[in-house]
Amino acid sequence: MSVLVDSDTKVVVQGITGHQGTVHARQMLAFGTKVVAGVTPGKAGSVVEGVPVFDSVADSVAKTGANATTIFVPAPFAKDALLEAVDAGIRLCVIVTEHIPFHDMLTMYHYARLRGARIIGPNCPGIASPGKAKVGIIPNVVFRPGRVGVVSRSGTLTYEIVNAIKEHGLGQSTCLGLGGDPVVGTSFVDALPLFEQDPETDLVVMVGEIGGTAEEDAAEYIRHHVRKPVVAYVAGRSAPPGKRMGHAGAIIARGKGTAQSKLSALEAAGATVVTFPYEIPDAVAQLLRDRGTR
Amino acid sequence: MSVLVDSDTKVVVQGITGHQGTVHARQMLAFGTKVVAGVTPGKAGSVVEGVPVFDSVADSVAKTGANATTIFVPAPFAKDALLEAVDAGIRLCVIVTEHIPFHDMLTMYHYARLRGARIIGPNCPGIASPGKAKVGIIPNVVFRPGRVGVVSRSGTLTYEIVNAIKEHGLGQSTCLGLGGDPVVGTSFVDALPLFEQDPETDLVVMVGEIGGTAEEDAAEYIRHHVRKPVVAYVAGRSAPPGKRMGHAGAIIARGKGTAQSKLSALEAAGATVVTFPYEIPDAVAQLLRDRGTR
Amino acid sequence: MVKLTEWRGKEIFRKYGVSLPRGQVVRSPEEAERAVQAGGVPLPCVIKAQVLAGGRGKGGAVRFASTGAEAREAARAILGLDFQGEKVRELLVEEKLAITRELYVSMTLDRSQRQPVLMASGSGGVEIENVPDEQITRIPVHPFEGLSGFHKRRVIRAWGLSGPVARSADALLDRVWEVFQKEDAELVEINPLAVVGDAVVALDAKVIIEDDATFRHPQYAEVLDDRTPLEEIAREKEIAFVQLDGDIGVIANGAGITMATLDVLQQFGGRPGVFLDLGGTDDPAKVTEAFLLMARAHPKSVFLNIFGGVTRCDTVAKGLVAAMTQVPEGERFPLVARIRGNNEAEGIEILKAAGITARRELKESAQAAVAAAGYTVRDGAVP
Amino acid sequence: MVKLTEWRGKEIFRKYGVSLPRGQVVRSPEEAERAVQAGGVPLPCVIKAQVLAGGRGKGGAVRFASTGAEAREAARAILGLDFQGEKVRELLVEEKLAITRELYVSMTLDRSQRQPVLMASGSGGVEIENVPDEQITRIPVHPFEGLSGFHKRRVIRAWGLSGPVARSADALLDRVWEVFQKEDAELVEINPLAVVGDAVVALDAKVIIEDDATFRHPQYAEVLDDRTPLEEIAREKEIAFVQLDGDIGVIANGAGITMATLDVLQQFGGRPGVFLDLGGTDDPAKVTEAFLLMARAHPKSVFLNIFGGVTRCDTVAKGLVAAMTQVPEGERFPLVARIRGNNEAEGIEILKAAGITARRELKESAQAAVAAAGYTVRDGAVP
Repeated sequence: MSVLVDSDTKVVVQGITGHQGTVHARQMLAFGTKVVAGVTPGKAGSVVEGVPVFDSVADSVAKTGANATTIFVPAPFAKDALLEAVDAGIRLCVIVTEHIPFHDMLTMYHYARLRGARIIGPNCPGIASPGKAKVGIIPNVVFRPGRVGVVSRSGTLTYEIVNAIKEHGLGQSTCLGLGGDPVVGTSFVDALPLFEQDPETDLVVMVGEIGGTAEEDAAEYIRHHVRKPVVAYVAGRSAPPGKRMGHAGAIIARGKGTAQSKLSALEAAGATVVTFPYEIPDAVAQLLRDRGTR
Repeated sequence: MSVLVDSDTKVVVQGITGHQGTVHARQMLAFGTKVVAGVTPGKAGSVVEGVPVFDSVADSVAKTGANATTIFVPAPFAKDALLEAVDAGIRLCVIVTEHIPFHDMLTMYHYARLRGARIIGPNCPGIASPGKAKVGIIPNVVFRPGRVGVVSRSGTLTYEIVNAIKEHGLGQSTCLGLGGDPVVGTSFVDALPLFEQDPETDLVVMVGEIGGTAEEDAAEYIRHHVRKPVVAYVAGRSAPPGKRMGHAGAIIARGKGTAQSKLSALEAAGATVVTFPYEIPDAVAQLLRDRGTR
Repeated sequence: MVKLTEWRGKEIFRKYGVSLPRGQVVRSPEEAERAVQAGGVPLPCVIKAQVLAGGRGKGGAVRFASTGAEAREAARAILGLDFQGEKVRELLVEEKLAITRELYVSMTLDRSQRQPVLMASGSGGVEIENVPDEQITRIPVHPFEGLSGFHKRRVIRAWGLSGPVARSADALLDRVWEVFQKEDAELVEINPLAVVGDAVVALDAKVIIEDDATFRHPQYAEVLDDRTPLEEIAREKEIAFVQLDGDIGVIANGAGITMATLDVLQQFGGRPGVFLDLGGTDDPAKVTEAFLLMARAHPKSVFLNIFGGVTRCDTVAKGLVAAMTQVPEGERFPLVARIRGNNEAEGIEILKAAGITARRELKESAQAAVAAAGYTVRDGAVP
Repeated sequence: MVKLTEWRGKEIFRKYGVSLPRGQVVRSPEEAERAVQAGGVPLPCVIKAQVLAGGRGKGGAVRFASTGAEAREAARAILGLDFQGEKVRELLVEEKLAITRELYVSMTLDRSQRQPVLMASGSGGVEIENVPDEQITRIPVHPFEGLSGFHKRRVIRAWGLSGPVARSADALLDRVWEVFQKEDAELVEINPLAVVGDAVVALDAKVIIEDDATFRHPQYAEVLDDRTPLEEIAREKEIAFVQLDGDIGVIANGAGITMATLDVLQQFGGRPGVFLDLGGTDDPAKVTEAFLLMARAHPKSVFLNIFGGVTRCDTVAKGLVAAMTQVPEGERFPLVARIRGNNEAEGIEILKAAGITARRELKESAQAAVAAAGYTVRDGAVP
């Protein structure tokens, strides 16, 4: 299979009757995803975009065999929604909701881990494998099946880059948007082994941001464990220290987490580091050619 | 190796400067166990029974490579002691302390599980493998190396039975006392696979008590997964319902957990059920003979 | 296990904000009359015996009254009862509410899963054991996660509630969880939980606090429960001591070995009367105390069954010999002693010097204890 | 990120029972004098600017006084300061305690480990960045387990405390954990934590509350911090808006793409002045509002860089066209628009009808925006 999702992925949409939930249920269906159920407490029996709605995740799992979820419910209720999904036996939980307090996410992360479930996000675009399934909100138009893996902390920037890869005549195996919050369910270090082991991925594009040490941690992992070529880009070279740049994750604190520290670490780990996002497709194509000729 | 302990087991004694801690450190040493450290906050630098004392488990692990602990600290502090051991990287934690509130044990159990550590107990005699190591308080005199595994919810009754096995001319591979509290770190269902997989164990003696459903759960497990012969005894056939019999675990509530329900379940699962403890050695010997002749 | 009577459970509920009927604890017929006449408790009212046993309604321990005089008479009738072995000493006088539905809810421990479990049913007001399984919703609640919205929604759906009463039920469930956690409860049970207008109201309260947690809740250590006076003394001395129906005393060390001893005694026709678990001790004085306590229960014979571990055989022997000299004339009993294990030889020697012959085999010892109590020794074969 | 000034942090500390010097917030020299003369704050005292920046001591924003007149003069001197861009409007007047030692303690989040981390050092009273790593004890605290005795013992040992002051420190650490958890803090820092007699006292307080948790703590949503007035308006409209030093405005959708756009602009010689992240929206009115807000910041040029996902290109185009008609004469700006992604063609069409040419390439668009702001376009090569 591809990374984390494939054509056996059966998706629940938690918050399907909300505007975002409905829109993205439709988009996931259009992508070819098996969206098998929606959940909104008190709305059991309705149908949204042809998808049956249940009162609880447990009911939806019992009736449809769902094994993944996308969470669109508002931040104050997201923790409950995630715990519900995990307790119902869901093992892949994509949390699209933004503005979830990190104290809540700490509980959510460790609880999911205790129960053997994986969280992607929160505040993330989710995951998609062209031709197979999409769990999340990445626009359908950017994809084309291929052998480039993309893993990113950004949202829209990821779409831009994935699209650029497509326009360059290449395609993607799996694209995974981790979200840029301070506490994420899946980090680069968690995601890289999945791409490294995925037989359908030849090369990984990694899109980082300033703030935190996720890219430095990833560099350490790449150095020791990743044999596939990695193209790395980090946004925020020009950001002044201490200013909040939208994501809570994008704060430079105490001289750590700067673009420079991340870029140096990735370069030293053997990744091909590019300075601007529009340089990514060429770098990818070049590495694939090099690999082909070896 | 034998079950859970062997000659590489290096034991810390938490609460070594207390009376019980000192007595049992001495006994463990006499058994041949590698008791490498004691821990009592504020007593770093002392030596008890030739064993160096540290302020914290983390210090003791750093200095001695300890990988197991016995906890003798009083009940109100036992939770802290266990969390400390788990955070210090200890993976086998025998809790001898009795009267730990089960609400504390719930946290302790799930925290240990989250971190990949195993608890035996609380309120338990611990584990011993003759000729290798003892982590706990089972009297040294009852042992003799052999191939009978013993797993029990009782304390003294276990010593009695283990001793009877010895006096019958047989010996034990590993003897594991689980403790009889409502929430235990290791239950029959957790322990049976260890004995089933242990190449040094030919047969398992299981000693249960009334109360709870641990024996019924064990029967279910035995039916599906245990191929080695099991001799089962359950104490409390004569206990009146609703009366407290020392252990909080030994309460008959709502018609479940009776001796009869346990004995029937074990019998139906293929275990050799005996009525009185003094019948165990003969039953064991007989089964070993049968096995030998097959 | 600290079992609280209804009114004590409701005092805890009140502290946590659970809705309750107005009520008052009374200890005499006159007090009952004053409770309704002074207006603290509106009429009509219900008068309930404050005992721990269940089935009070069927057993005549719950009555209704519409006047002060009726309340007095009802109280008088109930205060006279000996309810399943418990003397009725306290009554709860409560307003009688206009009830729409009766529900059931409880929070307890699922030992196998090592998780608290919330149980709920739309069939309240009857013994939960008699409710069919499919009418009971069982929801495990992970201790790290606590009671979450989705748990509560499941219960409220099972109860078939919506609107304002559903919100009241949601708040009630949070309170149940809080009591369970913060008070170190083994059981929090409300049966029935009544729907009264737009709210749910706890008509009954069954709360059991864990003994072992009383170091955090010293107030519960003082609460009387169903212990006998001797059991109470034993508790203070930290000796596990339970009085049973028979007349042979058993002193052993450890719950398992004590139970096994009772089993064997019974099998040979004896009727065990006192269960005394020495536990782990190496203090002969504690053993002496245990023997003196046993003597006060007037057993026909006593079977001492020790396997020495933490509790060494010589410790027990010393304590026993000391006790024998202190037992008052009228409280002496025939003794059968079996001691094995750690320091067995020393223990046997000490007993021998005091004229007591120690035995080795459990079976023969049990038969001797049965005979010493005056029973005919039955065959030990299991029927 | 709601950064609280010292006195607000201390108000929280007081609520949780942390020991503090006696003190009072004042806003004028006269108030400062009264604070010490009325006896609320004993002399000698310390007078501290209530600003968010660090290094107040070295920067002259902390002064001492032994008389009321001195307090007034010190307050006057500090109130005049513009401290690292912050106007000093509030002062904290506090008693000066007899300090034995200065310690450091903080609780914050370790993102990589997904755990809170307790940091402690015996070297307090200096910027923690300047304390050598080996003098800092870092203790991860699992969120399920919370702060336990063994964590606290480690810190107290690192501080070298024992006896009554160790007990005071133990209690303080519990309070720090409580504030961190219950107030949804990103940071709780006490530097210095002073040893005063047998107790530890928080001489300073740095508390940062998480923005996203203000739904649980509405009181913090009102607290002023270091936002500019336009940033404050943006916050109310839920637009991510940050003012920087330059003069080119950037409107993009998503933090990553916005940062990438700034990077590219800077590389070609432009100086980004406003960062405006539309986020995910499909409401043209919100886009219009964002543009009007941008206009009020008077950028020399604006670079609109959209990749349509949740935010569709046509939505942005509609909002932009509506805004263009509403921007007041004096606030108009040259616009470079690049739109790609969902509904790209529709968006381009709408812009075209309004006379705006949309571009496709990031590089060329950035160069155009730099030129439109009047800068010389530099080579984009990285040095």
